[in-house]
Amino acid sequence: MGRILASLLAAAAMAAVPAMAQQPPLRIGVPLPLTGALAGGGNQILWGIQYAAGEANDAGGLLGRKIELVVEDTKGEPNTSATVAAKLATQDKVDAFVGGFGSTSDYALLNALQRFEPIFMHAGSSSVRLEEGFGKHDWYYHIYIWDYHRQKAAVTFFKSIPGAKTLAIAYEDKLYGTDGSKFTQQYAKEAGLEVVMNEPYRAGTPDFAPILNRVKGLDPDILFIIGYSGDNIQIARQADQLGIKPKLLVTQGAGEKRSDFGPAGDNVVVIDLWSAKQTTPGLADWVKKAEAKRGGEVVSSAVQGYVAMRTLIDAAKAAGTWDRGKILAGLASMTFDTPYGKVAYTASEMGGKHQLITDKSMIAVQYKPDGGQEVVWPADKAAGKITYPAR
Amino acid sequence: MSGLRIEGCTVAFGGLRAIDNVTLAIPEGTITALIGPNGSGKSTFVNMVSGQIPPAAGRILLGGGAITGLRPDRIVHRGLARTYQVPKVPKELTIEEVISVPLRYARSDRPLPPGVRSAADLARYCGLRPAGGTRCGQLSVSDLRRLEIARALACRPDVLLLDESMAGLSLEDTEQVIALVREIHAAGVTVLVIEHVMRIIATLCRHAIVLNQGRLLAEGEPQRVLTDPDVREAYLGKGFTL
Amino acid sequence: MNAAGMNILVLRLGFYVAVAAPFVAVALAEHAFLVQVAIGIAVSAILALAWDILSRTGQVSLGHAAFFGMGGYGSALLTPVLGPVLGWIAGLLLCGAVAVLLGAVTLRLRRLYFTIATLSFSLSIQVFILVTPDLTGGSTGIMPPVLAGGSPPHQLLFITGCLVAAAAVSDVFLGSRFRPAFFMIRNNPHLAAASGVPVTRLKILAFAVSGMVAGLAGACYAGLYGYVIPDDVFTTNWNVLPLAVTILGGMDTTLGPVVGAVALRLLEEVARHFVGGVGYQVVYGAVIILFIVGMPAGLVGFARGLLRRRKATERPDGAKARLAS
Amino acid sequence: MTTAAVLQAVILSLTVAALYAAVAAGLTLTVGVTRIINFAHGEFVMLGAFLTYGLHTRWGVSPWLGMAASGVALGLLSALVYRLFLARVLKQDEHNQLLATLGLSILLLNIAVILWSPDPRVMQAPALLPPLRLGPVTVPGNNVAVALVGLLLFLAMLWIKNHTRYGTQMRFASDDPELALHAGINVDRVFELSFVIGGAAAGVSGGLVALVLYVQPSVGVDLVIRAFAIIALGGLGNIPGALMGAAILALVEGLVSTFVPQGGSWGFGVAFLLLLLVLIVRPSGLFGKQVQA
Amino acid sequence: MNRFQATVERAGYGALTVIPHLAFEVSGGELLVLLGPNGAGKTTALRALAGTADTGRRALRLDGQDLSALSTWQLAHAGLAYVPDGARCFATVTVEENLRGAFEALRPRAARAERQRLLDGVYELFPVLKQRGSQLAGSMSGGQRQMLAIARALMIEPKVLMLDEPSAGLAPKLVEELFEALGRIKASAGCAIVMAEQNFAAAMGIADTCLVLDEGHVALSGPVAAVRHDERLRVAYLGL
Repeated sequence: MGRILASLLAAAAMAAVPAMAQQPPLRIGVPLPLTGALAGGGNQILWGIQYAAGEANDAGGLLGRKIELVVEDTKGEPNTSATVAAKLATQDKVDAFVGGFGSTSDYALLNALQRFEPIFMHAGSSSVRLEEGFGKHDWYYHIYIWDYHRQKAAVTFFKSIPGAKTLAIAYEDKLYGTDGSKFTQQYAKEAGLEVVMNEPYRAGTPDFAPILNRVKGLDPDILFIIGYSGDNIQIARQADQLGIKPKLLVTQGAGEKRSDFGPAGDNVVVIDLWSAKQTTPGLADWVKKAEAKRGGEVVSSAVQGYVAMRTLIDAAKAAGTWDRGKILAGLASMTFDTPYGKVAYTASEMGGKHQLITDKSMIAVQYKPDGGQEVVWPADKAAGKITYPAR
Repeated sequence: MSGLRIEGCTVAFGGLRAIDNVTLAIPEGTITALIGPNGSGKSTFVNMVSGQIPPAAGRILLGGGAITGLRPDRIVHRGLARTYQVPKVPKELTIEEVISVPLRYARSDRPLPPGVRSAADLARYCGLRPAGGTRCGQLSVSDLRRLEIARALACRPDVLLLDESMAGLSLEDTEQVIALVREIHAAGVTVLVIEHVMRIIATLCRHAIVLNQGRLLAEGEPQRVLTDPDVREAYLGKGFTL
Repeated sequence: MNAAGMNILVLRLGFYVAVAAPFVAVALAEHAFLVQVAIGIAVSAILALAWDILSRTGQVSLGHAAFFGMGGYGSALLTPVLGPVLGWIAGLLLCGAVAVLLGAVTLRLRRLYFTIATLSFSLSIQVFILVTPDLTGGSTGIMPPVLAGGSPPHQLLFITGCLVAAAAVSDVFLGSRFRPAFFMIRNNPHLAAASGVPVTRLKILAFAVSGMVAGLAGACYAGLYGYVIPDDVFTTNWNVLPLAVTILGGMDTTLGPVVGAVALRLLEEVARHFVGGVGYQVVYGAVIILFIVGMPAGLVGFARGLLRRRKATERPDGAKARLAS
Repeated sequence: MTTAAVLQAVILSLTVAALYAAVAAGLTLTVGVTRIINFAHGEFVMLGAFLTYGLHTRWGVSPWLGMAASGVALGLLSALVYRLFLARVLKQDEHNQLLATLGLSILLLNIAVILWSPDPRVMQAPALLPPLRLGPVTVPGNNVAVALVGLLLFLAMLWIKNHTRYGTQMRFASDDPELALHAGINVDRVFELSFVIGGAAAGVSGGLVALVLYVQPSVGVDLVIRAFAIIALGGLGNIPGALMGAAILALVEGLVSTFVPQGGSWGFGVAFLLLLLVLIVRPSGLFGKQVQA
Repeated sequence: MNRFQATVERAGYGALTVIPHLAFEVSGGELLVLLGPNGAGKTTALRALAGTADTGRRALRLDGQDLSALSTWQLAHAGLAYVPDGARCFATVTVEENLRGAFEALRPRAARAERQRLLDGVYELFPVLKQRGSQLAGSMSGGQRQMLAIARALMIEPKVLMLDEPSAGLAPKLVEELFEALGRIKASAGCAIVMAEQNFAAAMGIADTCLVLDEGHVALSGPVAAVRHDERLRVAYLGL
């Protein structure tokens, strides 16, 4: 039975090919850091974009045309990004851009693209300098949150925990962590949380004992880590091994998986844009399919890429033809059904005109001792209650 | 002005005294030979005088002024130049370029040898053919020796130390270098020749200094020094007579 | 000036025109992609020239990112205070001053120790930026004034001018005043000192000039896109790049670093085009290894060797000279 | 700060020192004999980490065994690398050697990215040893294992160099290569051997990285730079010196990070500033033979 | 036994030919001394034989076996020990390790007793080395290092021992001791010895045959007794 179905599907796909072949493919430029320090996130986003494009192509293409991704490595480096931007815009003459990750390289990328005014679906990067620089353009759509959204959400979540009054922050000492720490402190102050520690660490350091040692003495209600996935895992693991368990360890999702943490992850909370476990209608089906395709867990950053591509596809479908003006109008006005739920591009605080995910979409996931995970905040997306204190 | 004077100088490597309390004088306007068996401290002596290894004790006077402890390039400026026995010159440079270095950097008001104006002239003066931009990597050992002499002359020295400039050269080459040294001397340069080949010393020098085990063993006319029993013993071993 | 000097001057100017011409052509054609590639090449070439000037005195640095970054940060931070011209000059002087200091304290270091010391310097100076947010913007970076109003072709023209300037500086140090003395210092410092060369002073001079030229490259780079974080300029990439560019192009020449920068970037773009994805970096690494084994003297050295060999077969006396060596 | 806090910081830093030392162990032997700074050593460590991780995750092979297997595998890879191209590069200038190993490093790192993606992953292995209680401080079991294996690696390098006939030949070959030839030693083979042993040690230390750190293609980059600092601090080729160097580096980084405000950022830079200062005062490292001026 | 025949053609450095042609033969229990002032080409001749001169062709036969194609390190395995000039030994290694390592390099699997026998032999010859066994070779005096250099060569039980200026830089008393030891080696070890030497008297005392080099050419050769009083020796040597 299954085999018959498969061959039918294959035949359908074959039939679809000539239809698509009649028209030139839609070329989508995908500039992402695939090598270098940002390669981890870049490759996750790429998968999401590829998955969305694949979905559309399997279903007969977009507007009867096959979607062709022109993937270029920016290395997360400004000059390479600008070069890639120029190549995609002038050589490949792509119809739209989906991608971008890494704040300064994306700044250079957008800087170089400005005069072409392409449709740009920005999947990564949260530096407000990008919002200030390019958010005002009507061709610029930003999916991922801006720094302040994430930190505002984090603080709102902290406030929701009964009894949590003191906060210790450890952040990686480069752009991401430093900006994150700055905004967190600001919002924490407004919310009346006491910040008892605010310490940087070097990304990739093998040793977090110094920070954990300080935490041990301070015994804060929350230890909040703003850093990359490897360091998040390493801190949780070292805290577990050294027996320095804070009342609650909170990290910001950076692409890590529950399974990476092992038992050290028990009761760790991850603030993220998205979780496969959030109670969004229809999500379970999507996750099942995506995970089958991925051959493993689908992480939040992959969804960024997926949604960036998907909203473009939906807007183009609604427009019915590949018309820049119509598509941009659709993007600005439509509500999209995404793994995040029903969302729309709206204006954001520091000048951005089209922002998809804000602090309101964000969630907190708690890793359960049984190896699973559960959304614990906000209440409308939560499947369970937070375990606090965690020790 | 009184040539080169060494007063009570000592150079030690670890426990070994390569130069051991040596006092001697090289009078102005002479060609003096410095001889001694292998390991007697001749090369250390040259390195000491030229400032490469400053003495642990003692004084070195050049033309009446102390040069002890000065940097090697300063000593060159004061008017003392030396050659190296096995010169390691940059093989990518041409003969002219090598000679041009001291011409430019060794500040001296002494004149160059008569008729010499440029690096190329100086090369020819020392028996080299600088034409065609020959690189040092292509030179034979005898030409490298001449180049060393030319380079040292380009420092426009008052006192020139020649460290085994003739060792390993053919008879003909040796004769030419001897003639060159004579010419340099005639132009008013005080020369100290470190040499093994006694025949050369006997024909070239009026004065010889013998080092052995880092100490001054004998001093005087070459003929007399070479027949000195102590010198013979140092060279040939005990109880041996020729 | 005599006739020979005149000839040399004309030759040099011709050389600079030849170097600048392709860059200018790309800028005038306003080919967006090639303009960006050319900008990247020119910046690499300037940095590589800086590295080569220092290496001519035998000092193999693995820390030029420090000067690259300082040039970028210095010019960016000083321009608002002093204006563009003075700001850049002051930024470069800062690089020179720091280079003099580093040169002075690393004089005694030999070979690998020197290399590791320069690497250490670049790693600690990066941290200096991170921990002085009030002075330098810290890890959140700076927004330097953009060069040439942000027009890439104009930026390219300006950077080409800087490249010609760097090439001219490199040529000064390949001229009769410095080249023989530098090579002598590298090959045999004792011989140099015995020729009256102030070895210490020249080594530090080379360091200062090298630091300033590297700073120039950094200033150009920082002025391109308007936003720079320490990670963009103070990273190992900029420590390694000048070494790779210069060795592949050919050391001890002005042409070598320029050729090397072109070759390396083209290699990368070609590999990117044909291999794509992540695999092109593998090709890139493999080609570097093959180059080192096959052309240890770099492209320019290899070409010279070919020319010389041909000359030698044409002239019997030349052949003899080779045989003798 | 209390004595207990200082003690805790010191002890924990020393366990980190053991990891650094393990990574530096092979490098210091290779550098001591061949004078080649092998940038790809970091990638050898990374490959060892992936191998240990893969063996454990896929087939449940004990990390102890995984480490040993990594050692053997990386030793073989080193032999291949040496014969294919390093032997030729040895005869070239030092900057060419630097670039050659850098090229190898780029190559291996990106092959790993292709094979395994750039994501970090963690080996979920039960602690190899029980935790060690030292007064108020508890050292996690895996850190004890790292300290133990790290120390063993060092002792092994020291033993190989000082108490085996190959070690004697290595010392002969690095002391005076020409005289070593006259003594009947195949110097080229000895260089290869030292490179292979260095590679094997890198493989084993990669297993340790998998044990206490995450496994990622870029994991070797920072580690190898620290390893350079360590061997320079101790004096190139001086094995006990490198052990001291590792301790000093880890202690400076650890103590600055623990007790100086914002120290997490300072630590790394201060450690390298210290190295620079040490080299200025002692141009051949703390324990290296000082060269004649 | 241990009949060693050697020929060197056009040996030198770079473009310079130091030794145009040189041939000699020497048998076990015999000592051949290459005499001549510095620069005469003694060192070059020996280096060419050992395979470490820049240029030159060599032909070596030991008991009829052709060793010409062997590389430097293989020569040692064939029984040719070479002691270069300058009392070179492995300076950063202890005296005993210098000796032990030299033995093990050639006979890695030999019994410990065998090594001990040889060690005892060289210690008997140079008792000072036994006292200094655990000292770093580089920290010893020139004379002691020279003894060590020779002892190191003896540890391979050479069939042919080539020495380059063993007396250079040594005090007369030490030279006397050293040569006395060489005499004993010659008598007891049964190896053929080729020695370049500047020190006449001492060398003549133990040498059997003698070859006088003057600027690369053989000025004089023959049994010591015959050469000893030859006027040409004086010319070659002192130029007088």
